[in-house]
This record gives sequence, C-alpha cells and structure tokens, in this order.
Amino acid sequence: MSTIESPPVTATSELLSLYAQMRRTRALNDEAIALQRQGALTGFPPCTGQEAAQVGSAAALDPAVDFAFPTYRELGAMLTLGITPLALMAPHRGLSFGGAFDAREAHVAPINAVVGGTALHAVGWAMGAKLDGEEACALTYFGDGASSQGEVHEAMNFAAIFELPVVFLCQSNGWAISTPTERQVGGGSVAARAAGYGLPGEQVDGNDVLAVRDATARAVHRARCGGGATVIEAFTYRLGPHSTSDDPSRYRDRAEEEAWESRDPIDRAREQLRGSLDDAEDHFARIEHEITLELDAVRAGLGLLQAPTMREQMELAYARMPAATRAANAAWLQDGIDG
Amino acid sequence: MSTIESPPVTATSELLSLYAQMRRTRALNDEAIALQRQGALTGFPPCTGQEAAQVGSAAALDPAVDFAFPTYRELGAMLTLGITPLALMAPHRGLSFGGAFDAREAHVAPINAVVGGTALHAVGWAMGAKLDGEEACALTYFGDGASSQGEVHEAMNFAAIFELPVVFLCQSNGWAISTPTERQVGGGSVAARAAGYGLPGEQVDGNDVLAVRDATARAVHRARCGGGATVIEAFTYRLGPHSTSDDPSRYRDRAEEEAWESRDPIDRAREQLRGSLDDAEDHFARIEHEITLELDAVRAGLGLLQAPTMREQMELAYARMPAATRAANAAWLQDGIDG
Amino acid sequence: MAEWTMQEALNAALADCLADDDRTLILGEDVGRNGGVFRVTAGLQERFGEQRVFDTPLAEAGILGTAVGLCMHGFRPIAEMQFDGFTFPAFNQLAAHVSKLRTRSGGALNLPLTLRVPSYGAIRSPEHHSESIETFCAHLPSIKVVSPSTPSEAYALLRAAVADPDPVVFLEPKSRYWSREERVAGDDLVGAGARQSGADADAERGDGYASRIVRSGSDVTLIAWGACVQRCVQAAAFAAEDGVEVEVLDLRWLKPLDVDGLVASVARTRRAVVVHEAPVTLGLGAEVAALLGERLFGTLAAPVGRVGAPDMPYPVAALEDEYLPSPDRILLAIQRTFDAVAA
Amino acid sequence: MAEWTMQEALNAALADCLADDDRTLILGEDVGRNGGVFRVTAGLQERFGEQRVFDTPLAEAGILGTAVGLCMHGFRPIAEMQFDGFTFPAFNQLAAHVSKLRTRSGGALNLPLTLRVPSYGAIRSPEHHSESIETFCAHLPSIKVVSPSTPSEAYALLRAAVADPDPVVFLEPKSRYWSREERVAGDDLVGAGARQSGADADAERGDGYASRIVRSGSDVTLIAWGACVQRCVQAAAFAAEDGVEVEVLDLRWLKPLDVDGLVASVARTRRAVVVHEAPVTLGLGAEVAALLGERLFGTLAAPVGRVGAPDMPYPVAALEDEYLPSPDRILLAIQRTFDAVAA
Ligand SMILES: Cc1ncc(C[n+]2csc(CCOP(=O)(O)OP(=O)(O)O)c2C)c(N)n1
Ligand SMILES: Cc1ncc(C[n+]2csc(CCOP(=O)(O)OP(=O)(O)O)c2C)c(N)n1
Ligand SMILES: [Mg+2]
Ligand SMILES: [Mg+2]
Repeated sequence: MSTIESPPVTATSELLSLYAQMRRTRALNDEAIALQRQGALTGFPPCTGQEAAQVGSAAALDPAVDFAFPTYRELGAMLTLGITPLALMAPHRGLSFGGAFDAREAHVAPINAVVGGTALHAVGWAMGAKLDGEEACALTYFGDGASSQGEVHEAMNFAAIFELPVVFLCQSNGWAISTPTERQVGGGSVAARAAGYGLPGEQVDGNDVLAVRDATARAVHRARCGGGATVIEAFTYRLGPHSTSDDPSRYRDRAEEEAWESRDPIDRAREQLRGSLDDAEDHFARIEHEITLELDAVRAGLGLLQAPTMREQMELAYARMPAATRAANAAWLQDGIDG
Repeated sequence: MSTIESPPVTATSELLSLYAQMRRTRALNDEAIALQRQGALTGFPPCTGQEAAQVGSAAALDPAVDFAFPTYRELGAMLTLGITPLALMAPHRGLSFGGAFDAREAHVAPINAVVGGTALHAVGWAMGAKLDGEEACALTYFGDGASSQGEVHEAMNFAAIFELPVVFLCQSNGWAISTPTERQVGGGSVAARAAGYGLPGEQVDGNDVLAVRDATARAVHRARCGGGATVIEAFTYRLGPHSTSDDPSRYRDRAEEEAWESRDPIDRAREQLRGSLDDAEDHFARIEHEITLELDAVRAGLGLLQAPTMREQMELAYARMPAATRAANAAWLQDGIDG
Repeated sequence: MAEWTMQEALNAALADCLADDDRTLILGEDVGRNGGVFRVTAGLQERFGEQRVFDTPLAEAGILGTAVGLCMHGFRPIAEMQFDGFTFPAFNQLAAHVSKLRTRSGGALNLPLTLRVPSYGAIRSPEHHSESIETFCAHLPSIKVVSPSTPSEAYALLRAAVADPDPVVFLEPKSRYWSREERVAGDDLVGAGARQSGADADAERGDGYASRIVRSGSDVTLIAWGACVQRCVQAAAFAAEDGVEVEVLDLRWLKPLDVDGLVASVARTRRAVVVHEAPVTLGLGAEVAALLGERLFGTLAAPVGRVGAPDMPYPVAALEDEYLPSPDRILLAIQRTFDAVAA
Repeated sequence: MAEWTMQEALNAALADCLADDDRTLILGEDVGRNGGVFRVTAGLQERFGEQRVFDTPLAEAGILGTAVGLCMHGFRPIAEMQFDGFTFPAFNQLAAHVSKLRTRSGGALNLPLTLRVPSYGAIRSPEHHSESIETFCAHLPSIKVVSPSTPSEAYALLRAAVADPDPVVFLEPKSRYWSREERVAGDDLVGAGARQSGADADAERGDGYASRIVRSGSDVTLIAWGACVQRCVQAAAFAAEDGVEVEVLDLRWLKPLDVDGLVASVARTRRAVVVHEAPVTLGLGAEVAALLGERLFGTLAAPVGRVGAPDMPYPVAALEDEYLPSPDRILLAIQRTFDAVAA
C-alpha cells in the first residue's frame, strides 16, 4: 500500500532525470521513425514535441500502486513508467497489439487505438481501488480529439458521481490528425468541461515538464487521498505527423510548426539545467551516451522479437477456451497446412 | 420563412392559454393512466407535474419553422405543438411507435425511447436549417437521466463547433426511474455543463410556466438569429410513477412527493390567474368543459384506431423495398396463413 | 420453496454468487434500491450493501466500460443492461474492448464479467424493448453467449456465467420471468451449467458448454433457446397428436455452439428446424443451418428449416403475436421437412 | 484517364454526386482539407466548399446522428467512418435509429444516407483497423449493405448507394484502394449499380440489387465480395490449371442478398464456397450457406463450403497473411466440394 506522496519538490536533480527521460523518448521516437522508413516497422505515431506532457505526467505516478491507461502515442509516458523500448516497438512491428509487456504487473494498460474508450476502464479500475481501500489512482491519457467522444463524458460523470481517484490527462496537442483543436473542442478547453461535473480542472503548459509534473502530482495526491477526480489539460503540440503515413503539409502551415519548434520542451529543460548546473554538459553527455547504448540494444533486439504463432494468438482469445472452439481452431490450422 | 419573434410578453391572456394547455395535458394524462388500468392501453409514462416545463417550452416554438424532438414523456409538449390526443395514444395502445402523425409535416419528431439519441438528430436538423439559411431552430427534450449519455455530450459539442440553432431542454424532474438526480448528474447541474462547450446555460423553475416560456423563447430567439445553441435546465418533478408499471414507493419518500405536490405547476398558474382575472372561474369552467368534450372524443376514438396489418408494417421498413425482400416478405406472410 | 419463477431463480443465483465470492459486484441502472425493473436484483442491495450492488448513471457504455476496469482490478462484475435495445450504446465497449482486451494484453488481462440482458419480445413493450441481440454478440470473438429457458436452468447457467473466466453475455427471456416451475434440488443446481448436470446425461459434454434435450423424439429436431424453447415444446405436443415425434433441443449456449450435441441429435432425426425471434437474415439459425449442412450433408433428409422474423424492425405490440414464431409456423416448418424430398 | 484506381473511382463518384445533386453533403473525420486518410475525398472540399464537404469533431455517433438529422431536413448526407473498427461507437445510432426511424415515423421520414466505411484487413494496420462489419450491418432491418470489388464497380455502386432512398452502408475494400483497372466508359457507369449495367446481362435483375458473375465456370461457384473477390479470381485461375472451371460470383449487395443470382449460379455448378475475412461463426457465409441449403437441397452435390476466420480477434499484422483467406485455403475448400460425396 502506498504512502501518500506530498506535492513534489522541483529540485534540479529531478529536472535532470525528467530531462533524461525526455531525451530518451525523443531518441527512441526518432529511431522508430527511421526504422519505419527502412521498413523495419509497419508504422509509427510520433510523440515529437509532447515529451514534457508525457514524461512529466507519468513521473507523478507510482506504478507500484497507480495504474496508467495510455493511447497509441504515449511512448514517453510508457517509458517513464518502466516499459522497455522493445516492448513498445513490438506493436509497430506488427507483433503485438498492446505492447510486449504484462499490463497487470506493470500497472500500465496495453496501448489502445479506439480513442476515448479507455477513460472508462480507468474509471472502473479506480472504483476497484476505492472498493479495496487502496490509496491509488488511475490516470487516463487522451487527446483533444478524443475529448469529443461520448465515452469520455460518461467517464467524467461516473468519476464525479462515485468520487473516484481518476486523473483525466488530456494532451491538447493542437491537432487530431487534420482537425485543429478549435474545430474540435467546443468552448476551446477540455479543462473547462470539468466544472460541469463538479470536478477541478486545470490547464497547464504542456511543454514545461516540471509544471506538468506538479499539476499531475497534485491531482494524483488529491485522488489518492479521497479527493476525487481531476481533469488536466496540458497544452502542447504534435510537432511530427499524426503517424508515419500522414502528411501534415496538407493541412497545416509550416509557420505554425516552426513557432512550436522554437518551444521544444526538451530544449527548454536543457536551458534550465544549463542555468542551474555547473556540470550540465557532462550530464548531457552521459545521458546521450546511455541513449546511444540503449538504441544499439533496440536495433539489435528488434530482429530478435518473435512473431506469435497463429496457435498462440488463438489462445489469447479465451481464458477458458471451449472444447468446440479448440476443435474448430485445430481444424482451421490444419487447413492452413493442407491448403 | 419565419419572422424573428421578439422575447415574449407575459400577458394574462397568454398565461390563460398556457394554463388551458396544461390542464388539457393533465386531463389527458390522467385519462391515459385510467385507460391503462382498464387495459385499454398497454402502458403509459405519466408527465404529471411536468406540465409547465413541457407546455411552456413548446409554446416558445413555432412548429411552422422550428422542429421539436420529444422523448416518451412529452405529452404536454406534443399537444402544445398541435399533435392530436389520439395520435399520441396510438403508441400506448401498441398501434404505432412514434405516434400516429406525420413527423415531417408536424415538425415534431416521433416519440423515441432510447434516451439521448435524438439530441444528435436535432443537431443534424439544425445544421440543415442553417445550411438552407432558415431562421429556425431545433429543440431537443431530454431528462436528467439522459444527460449521462455520451451522445448528449457529442450533440452539445457539435452544436457548439458548428454554431447551430439548437435548444437543449433538460427536464430535471428529480428522478430517472429510481435514480435521483444527485446520483445521476455529476456536479448537480446540466445547465452548468453548457459553459464547458462555450454555450449559454440557464436554470429555470420548471414549474413556472411563464418562466419556462420566457427562457425558452430567449434561447429560440438567439438560435434563430444565428446566436447558436443554449442549454436550459428546467427543474421540476415527476409526480407520478416512471410508467404505469413502476412503483415509486420502492425508492422514494412520500414526503418528497407531497412537498412537490404542493408546488403543482397547474395550481400555481390557476392562482396567478385568479389574482389577475375577474372572470377567472368562468374561463376555468369553459376550459374544463372543452376538456370534457375532448376526452369524450378520445374515448370514442380510441376503439376506432386501427392496428396496421403486418404487410403495412413491413412496407415501412424501406422507401424502396428490394424485390428479394418483397418476395421473402410475401412468403413469410403466406406461411402465416398456411401455418 | 418447492416452485420458483425464473425471476426468483435469477435472484437466488445472484444472491448465491454474491455470498460465495466477495469479488462479485452488481452494477446497472436501477438495480439497487429498486431491485431492477424486472425485480431480478430485488433485495440484493439491502442484503449485500451499496458497495456490492449499486446503481449507475444512465449510460450503458459507462456501465460496461466500468465493468471492464473493475475486472482489471480483480473484480468479477455482473452488469445489467435494462433492456436488450439499450445494449447498443455499449456496443463499442463490447466490440472494441470486451472482445479484444485479452488479446490486446497478450493474455495478461482476463475479463470475468457477466452482462445480463433482459431479452426478446412478447410482453407488449414499446419500441427498443423487444430486441434479439444474439447475432451481434455471438459474431464477436472472445465472448460467450448463453440464454436460459426455465427457472432452474436460469439459476444454473447464471452461476456458470458468473464463474466463467471469460466475458459472458447472459440473455434473459423476459417473457419467461414469471414462468413457474418445480425447483430442482439446490445441490443439483450449483454449477449445473458448467458441470452439465442437466436432464440428459447423453448430452453431457466435457467442458459444460452443452445443449440439453428438453424432449426426445425421433422424427425431427427443433432447435431453440430462451423464450422460444417453450414455443417449440408446445409445437412438439401438437405434432405428437399427429404422430410426429419431435425432439426439442435447448441450445443454452449460443457461443460456443454445442456442435457435437447438435450433430448427435440431428444425425438421429435427419430433420431440423431452428426457431428464433430475430430476423432470419443472419439470425443464429443461419449459423446452425450452415453448420448442420456441413456436418450432416447426405444425412439430412430435408433442408434445415428456419423460423424467424422478416426483414423489418420488431413491430408494434398489436402485431407481435403474428410476428413471433407461433406453434403454427413451427409446425409448418416441420411439415416442410417431410415434404422436402418431393420438392 | 484510361485507367483508374478504386480511390480515384470513389473520388470521382463522390464528385459526380456532389455536382449532380446539391442536397448531397460529405461529413466525417478529416474528409475536408486532408481529403480523408485514404484520399477518397481529396480535392472535394476545395471544389465544392466547406458547406458541402466538412470535417466533424472526432465522434462517430455524432457523425451518424447528425447525418440522420440532416436527412430529416431533406439532405442526402454521405458520412465517413475513418475505419471499420470505429463504426462501433456509432452502432447505437445505426441499430436504434437508422434501422428504425422510418418505421418509427410511420414512413414519414426517409433516410437517404450513405455510410462509407473503409473495411477489411490486409494492409498491416494496428488493432481496430481491419474489421469486417458486414454481419452487424446486414442483420439490422431497413439497412442496405454493399461492397465493391473493382474501381469501376466502386464508382457505379457508390452512385447507386447515394441515389438510394434508404440508408446504405458502403464497405470499401481498403486493400484494393490502389488497385488499377481499365476505366469503363463514363456513360456505362452512372447508376450501373442500380440499373445493373454490369458485365453480365444474364445476372441482370429488375431492381438492381444484383450480384455479378466475374468469371464463368461450370464446376463450382465461389461467392465473395469486396477484397475477397480478387482472392477468388486468383484461386479460380489456379483451379483452371487443374481443369476445374470455377465461377466467381461477386455478391456486391450483402443486403439484400441477390437470392436469384446465387441460386441460378449454384444450380448450374451444384457446388459453392463462400469466402470472407470475417469469423466463420455468423459471418455472411452462414446466411449464404443456409440459403443455398434451403433453395438447392437435392441439387447441391456437396455442402456449401465456408472460408473465413476462426473465433479470435483479427490478429497482429505479422499473422494476417495466414489469417486471411488464401488461394490455398480456397482451393482446399473447392477440393472438399468434390470429395464430399465420398465422405
Ligand atoms: C473512435 C475512433 N475514431 C477514429 C479514430 C481514428 N483516429 C486515430 S487517431 C485520431 C485523432 C486523435 O486525435 P487526438 O485525440 O487529439 O490524439 P492525437 O492523435 O493528437 O494524439 C483519429 C481520428 C480512432 N482511433 N478512434
Ligand atoms: C439508452 C437507454 N437506456 C435505458 C433506458 C431505460 N429507461 C427508460 S426511461 C429511463 C430513465 C430516464 O430518465 P430521465 O432521462 O431523467 O427521463 P424521465 O424518465 O425522468 O423523464 C431509463 C433508464 C432507455 N430508455 N434508454
Ligand atoms: Mg490531438
Ligand atoms: Mg428524469
């Protein structure tokens, strides 16, 4: 059982570790884009530009007690929560849906692509935690686009009615594929929706990793202490394409991208660290070195990732597979051999 | 094309006609309950206590230009919009789903029981009106319970994003079957949700027919003039059971019911009229007389309402029925004769 | 009690589930204080408390999505949809999550949830209250579907559904809630669905997802589930008067289908008719007919008959007697299986 | 252009619909400026303006519900679901409203809407992007379902779907978007779906909801639609090398089924195999098999074969080649129709 964390200290050492996590995220992200171009991945949804929102929020969770519900773009959050790079590459290589890790053990739900739906799973998990008297919270990630889904509304309302420990973390990254946030979010703010449920809502600069970390920690703290749910809206920007098959030049201006490039969250953290650490460059060099080693390992490991056999994949469908299903599956597999 | 109505004058004559409409609603409502007990109707969802919310809001619409989207409980609203009593009894006799009237002509959507869903139809209709440059609005009725549905959220967001002429009229009547509003509506107010979409939201005493009339007229006016959507929350109370097969004594206190009985919207209007009209009792007597005649006609007409034939019902399924479907239907009907 | 209704049997099953396993929960609209609009959960909140049996806001996706999350926290939720027609707002949760989450998680996340759905027609309801949703559920992978036909069956199958480690959609024949029947002794019932302690030992299959022979007969097999079983039993009685011995097979489990049980019965009778309320087009009868056609080609003496609805929405109450599978329609279909060779 | 891809043909069909009837509208996610994630609506917003072609918020129920309301105001909306798997959030609108509103209104309200859904698998997509939803749509009353297999077919059938006064779900085989084909002359195309000016006059049925014979053969009929038609054509070519003459029937309309066309072909060949990507259990193949079993009992030389998926979610990309109906699996199923009598 967790002890309740008090709101965070924004020590330089903490910023350094958040920075390292962001750099690691960016590096793996860029590597994945490159791997996709080389044909080693089938597709990839970059999180370029959103590292502070993801790493800052995930860092406020304790995966020993809390549970996180990512979307498809949460590379940075999932790395921060301890999922390995290779586990996260498996889906993009077409080998796994949710990632090659144990969601129950990791306290991180599998990657999911139907936007909105997992907000309700966070609500259910949080209800379970509350029924079991745990001091724990569920954090659900979703985008500005996903905020339009009815299920997100139902989730916020359930969280309010049952006073559940849920953090609704919206990364408002400017776009849902080609639809800009202002053509998506009526009223302009997802955080502003919170009041309609009697919940606290908070807007935060999503490119300021410490601000995200602090806002999330406050919400997590409140949730764990029985204070109920919070809606956090982290304003950031999807610097890359929606996915490797998207071409943003069709729908947005280079000028807008450039404006946001100049607000890169990693650059910002680096400058802060330069200002407060004498040996900043040494740290940066160490971090880059570790990243290089990790990327080498990823490239080496990627080819070793195994595809499941069809029989293995079939077994996933049921915890207790009926005999009739097993027989039909066996016949189907046999046809594949005979055919 | 409509001329824009200016906000209403609360003249006594107007109150009198609203009163008459409310009395008429109550009388038909009570008759329907009695008819159900006698087995002449299969079931009925009473609107007892909600007459002001329904009549007041419907009176603010012009069915020549606007379009209303009722639920299953909108007897008062639908009467006010010109639907005949018998047309409204047909569904409860198992002869019709949406009511025995032409929704296109009446500018009133058929009765619908899936809560929440028609809010989106109102949005679509309003979008059509806007595209056609009409000065018209769509008004969608829904309950405090229905406000929990994801589709209502999607409707409000669409209405906000496309700046559509929609009035969202929530009758917050204390209960959704056995669930009280405070266990239903996170934050306690549906009107408060409006701000989250950048829409105006208004709470109104739903048992004050003129107040409802005025609030709705303002929203209708705003909508018709291009000012977009409004959420109105009319606080009222479902004095009767959820439907004739419900027993409210299982889940709520008699004391609560009594408190609301003393706030009966019809009594209130009657008292107001007594205060401002010398010949109030004469008017009341005339109204009751007309109601008696109407009820006589309803009872007489009820037995004459025809059930559709199966063949007729089948024809409703398609505007252009495929030949294969027609052949299958004919065979199915033939089996009914042979079988 | 020596007799019980299906409503009482279901209520007892839920009570026993809650008593036996404190990880079970009941959630839904009006299931608490009100005891459900069909009284199936009556008294359970009083007995087990508001933490175990509770009302939710009016949002079916919310209910089912919350149940999924509860599973992820180690609970075994029993969720109610108030009526068949209100399952559709939850369909995304069913199709995109309940059907996929175990696979998505590489087997890490189990979903031992039960979704109770008062189902089918015949009670003079308004629109949306008489739907047959079995096709929508049974076509989805990773979901089991079951529908009881008698009170004691309802007890046993609901216990089995709740005990199952996979998601089970439990379709309750609402027109049979008040049907009364001699109660099978308590001990014989627990887990009967899974253990298959039903009437017919010969129908027994190892894993319990078995159909049962309601009435034996050598001339033709009627195949049904839920509310239509009773209709078939009636038709069988009429047929017997004409000397036709009808076997009535209650499928119970619609997914998985009891292929062996089906094939065994129809291999004997060589004639089969499937009866359901859903539209014929892609009703479960299509699967049963296709399956029997595959397995018993050359054995079948006639095409598998299908009695079901035409391609139209469930009609107004005044027409439902005509719409629903009547004994006459069933008898006609039986008759056809004897005429077939001539045709 | 002498040749076109299916993406171009669909784009041309939409452009012609918008040009011919100013009550038609296109709405959906990313259909405007971006031209759709598959570029099917590319250039249409530019040409017809933001009032005719527009993006919506990311909410499928919102999209379909808005389309219903637009119909009530006399429009003819063409709505897009971005992928098959994202139709489920709109399923309540489909099942409770699109399927019922005309009946609910006593025939007063028509719903001339088209729901375009990029469908099926085979493009190495993530989860939820490879679903076959035809059963969920075709089991619903009052809804028509169609799926084209070639560029020119896609043009004609989309025009027919949009012209239809009833709701039509239009399932686009996404793996065929970039397939290239000689363009059928423009005049022959318009309304070909409804007028049935397709390749085969003998397949012509009065009302246009007709299948087409892609390849004639006397030994066995392969029945498919959408992306699987091409798989069947391949298998037919292989079979021809072994001297087996395979007829390939492209169903086109999944609802209504072209019963006459199906029966006519299989009455000649006496053998049939249905091929689809959806799970076998309650896939459309079940309906086709049941129907042929009814109509051609005694004529069929073998049970109707079904090639489809096992009871599991659509698998990860690495497994999809094994999962999808391969020519080998189709050939095996054909082989079985010749072995059957011995069995
Ligand atoms: C229910 C659903 N509809 C459509 C899609 C297709 N789609 C994938 S991502 C996306 C945009 C999501 O935008 P947002 O929620 O802002 O997240 P972001 O991609 O910006 O991280 C869309 C439309 C989907 N995944 N789920
Ligand atoms: C989607 C859906 N779920 C469940 C129901 C069953 N049901 C009918 S009315 C009702 C309560 C509705 O409450 P509210 O919206 O407050 O309207 P009221 O009945 O109070 O007028 C419920 C749960 C339904 N009609 N639709
Ligand atoms: Mg976004
Ligand atoms: Mg209410």
